[in-house]
Amino acid sequence: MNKVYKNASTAITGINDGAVIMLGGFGLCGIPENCIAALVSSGVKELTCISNNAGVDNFGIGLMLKQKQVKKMISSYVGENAEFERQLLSGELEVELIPQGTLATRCMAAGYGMPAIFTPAGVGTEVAEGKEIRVFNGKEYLLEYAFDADYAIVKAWKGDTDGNLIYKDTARNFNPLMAMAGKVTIAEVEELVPAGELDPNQIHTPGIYVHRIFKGEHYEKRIEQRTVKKVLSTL
Amino acid sequence: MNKVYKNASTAITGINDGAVIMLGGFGLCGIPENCIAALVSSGVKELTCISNNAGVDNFGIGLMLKQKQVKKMISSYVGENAEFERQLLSGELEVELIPQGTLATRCMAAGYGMPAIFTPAGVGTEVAEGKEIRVFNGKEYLLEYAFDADYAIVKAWKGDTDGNLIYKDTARNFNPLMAMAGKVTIAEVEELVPAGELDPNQIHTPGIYVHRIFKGEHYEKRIEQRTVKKVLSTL
Amino acid sequence: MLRFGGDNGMALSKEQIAQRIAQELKDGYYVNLGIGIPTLVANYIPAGINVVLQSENGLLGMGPFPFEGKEDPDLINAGKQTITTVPGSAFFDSAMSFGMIRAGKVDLTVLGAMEVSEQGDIANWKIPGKMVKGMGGAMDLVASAKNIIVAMMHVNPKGESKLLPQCSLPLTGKRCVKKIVTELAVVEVTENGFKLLERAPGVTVKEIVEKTAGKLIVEGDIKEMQF
Amino acid sequence: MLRFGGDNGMALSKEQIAQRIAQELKDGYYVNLGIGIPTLVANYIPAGINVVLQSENGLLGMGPFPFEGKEDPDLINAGKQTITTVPGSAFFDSAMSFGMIRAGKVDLTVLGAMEVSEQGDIANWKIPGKMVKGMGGAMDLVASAKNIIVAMMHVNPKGESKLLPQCSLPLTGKRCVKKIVTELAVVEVTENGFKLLERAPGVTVKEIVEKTAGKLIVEGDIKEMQF
Repeated sequence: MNKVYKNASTAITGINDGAVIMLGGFGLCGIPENCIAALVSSGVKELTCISNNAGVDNFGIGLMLKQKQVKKMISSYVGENAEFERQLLSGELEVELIPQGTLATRCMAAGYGMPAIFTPAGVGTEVAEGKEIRVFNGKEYLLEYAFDADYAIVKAWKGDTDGNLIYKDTARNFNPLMAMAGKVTIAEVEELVPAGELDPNQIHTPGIYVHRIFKGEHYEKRIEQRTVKKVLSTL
Repeated sequence: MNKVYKNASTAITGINDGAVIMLGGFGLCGIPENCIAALVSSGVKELTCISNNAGVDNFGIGLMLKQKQVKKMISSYVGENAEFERQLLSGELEVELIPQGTLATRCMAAGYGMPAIFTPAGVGTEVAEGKEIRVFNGKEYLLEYAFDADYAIVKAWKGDTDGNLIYKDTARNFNPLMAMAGKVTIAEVEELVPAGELDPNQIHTPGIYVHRIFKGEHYEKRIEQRTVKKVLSTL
Repeated sequence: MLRFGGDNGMALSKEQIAQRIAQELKDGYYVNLGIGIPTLVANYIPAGINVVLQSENGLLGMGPFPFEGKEDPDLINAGKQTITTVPGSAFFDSAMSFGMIRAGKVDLTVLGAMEVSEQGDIANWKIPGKMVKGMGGAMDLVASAKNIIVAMMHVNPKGESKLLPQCSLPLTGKRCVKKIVTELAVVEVTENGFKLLERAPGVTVKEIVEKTAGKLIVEGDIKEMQF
Repeated sequence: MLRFGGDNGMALSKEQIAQRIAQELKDGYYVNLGIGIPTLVANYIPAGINVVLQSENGLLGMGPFPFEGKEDPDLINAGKQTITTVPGSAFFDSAMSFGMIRAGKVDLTVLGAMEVSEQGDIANWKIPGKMVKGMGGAMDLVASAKNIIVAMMHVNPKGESKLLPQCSLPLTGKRCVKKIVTELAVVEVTENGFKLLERAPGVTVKEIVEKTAGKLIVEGDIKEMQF
């Protein structure tokens, strides 16, 4: 069975209006740039996007927001995006804010076949409203459900033709979790090698979780907060 | 803060009679041989051991059983051990059998600060007796609790002085999960290198989970079921 | 390649049971094979079909046994046998291994059984009065797998049917078995009980009916298995 | 190294708040530093003390900002700033990152706040009527951390105390803050309310009492902070 796709536009086949999709990345770090561009080109709309952030005005998921392709964002932090704010305040866009660890763990739960998890994050806050609270060892936890996503779109550093993935540095972030969580998982990689060339001990996402893979192109890898030693001498 | 210990006998300091300890390994693969030998020498007793298996008669946890150091085994499979069977039938030894995936996930839950998890394993069987059952999406799950272990003892392939660990092949098994789950985690490694020599992208167990580390010696790595192509031609 | 043999005259050999189960494989399947007859399935993967074997102790891409002298104690399968890997393999910990099993990522699970009920319940881990060695990963597998095929003998050494109205032994899992392949027959588990799909070459429907204690639906002409 | 300054005359500068918090570090601590003043704590780690910085986007062993031209877009902190690593670092996914936070493996968490109540409740993510950007990892951190120190100004720009009987803003977490370091004081959160531990050099107890809206316990002689 061939998992290798030619490019992003063929790999996103089947993502239709109204789909629930996960997108890996933290800020603009480790985002699936090629698939986002292909989704923008495809014109698909009414999407529910599960992603830690919503990109910036002219990059990342921000590009999809500009085209009004997103109906709902499920994120932990959505700042740094004027168009996002405009759509939100005008009621065009729905947002569900979720603590970052809860977001990550709800992805993992889906990939691990666990229907729900317990976390203390949000206890005593508005995040807990309407949620089941349970006490273990004297501490309160919220019951949070595994995500149910049609597609997961992730970006890895290296991948092989069997779908095994390796991430680089903090570009790993949510990618391995979402890779496990999609009914269909699409991976774009900087380097695509034949099966057998990656060290089996170094695989972060085993190929069983990955249904489609392609070699991405022209990675821009925009930096959101460029900080260098010249700016602040010690840290 | 120094995490590096000289050898197994110093690294197991503080494991006293009645302790609850986790021991990594699957069968005899990836077991902490040095620490087991040190525990045998120490004469500590009344231990509760959480380990997928109980070793064989003359190796692994079997060595501790022979010295009657174990009060209770919590395992998924305890065959291949005549002394084990004798102690069990005579009532000297208590055994709690747990499905293998439940065992693994209860370790992970401890390391991930999740007080309990849901799993379908054991629903409708005697494993479910007395346990809370909950239905999600029409399927029944058991509520299973995170383990609470005083010490976790694991074996890794490579480690560094900050406690970062890398495992080899299927010797990984329960080791990374137990490494996360111990209040005190002791790691023995085949190769111990200065911090900075391991690739940070390849670390399986980040050092934050590891409190003590030492270079193990004289690994025997006994094979339980030696199977070679001469025996069976195709598989 | 039709081979007759085995203990029951015209019935299938263990190898043939494995060979018949191998016909259920589809290209791209991720498969978990239990100890015993299920392990033999790997020997009969049809040409043109690529499957990836999962070993629940933490490996995708299990290969054949190693050549003598090439055994690696760090590389074993769930039966604790020394093995090898194929290109594209990946190692992971036991939580991820059972995570992918629970999440239904494994397409087919083949395992042995002592008893199967007409509801699809399975018993294969415990015999009251005998030393209990444990369930290992069997309860996780049967509770989670999308498609479970049982490979077993139709009757036990005492001649008693292993396909029962209700299991008499402690259960490993409930309502999970989809299909059973024995030395005599291929049987599907349906909502209305066992259903006979195929019979071993030369084995009569009458013999299968006699050796099946649970309700067995026999509809129309029952074809012989093809090899 | 005693430096006076900051907006409030004798009060501490932001750097001095960070410097005072750095005195709470112990050798071997794993520490998560939030955005703003907390980030500055890394500049004042006492000699002989080794701490490992955790960044919740998936890194243990965060180092200084890179030299110009050495920025790597794949290597950022939770504030999305380009960073470096120190020897002994490790990368991991966001689930493991918050897993270790929930499991209490992070010894100290330092973060900013808009309000803290005398019960240790904290509000730092949402202002009704303003665009809500989200809680990021703050709710996970405050719900799980063993030891949370808040770094903030004692009063807000309108001159209102940020140490309150009850938070007026939506909470980030309940009963979690252990200590507060402001430009005026070090305050502990006790079962009986805020307790004044230290005052900034030259700042009077009277000023601190006036600027603390919540119950403030003042017992005996309140020492000046030492730098």
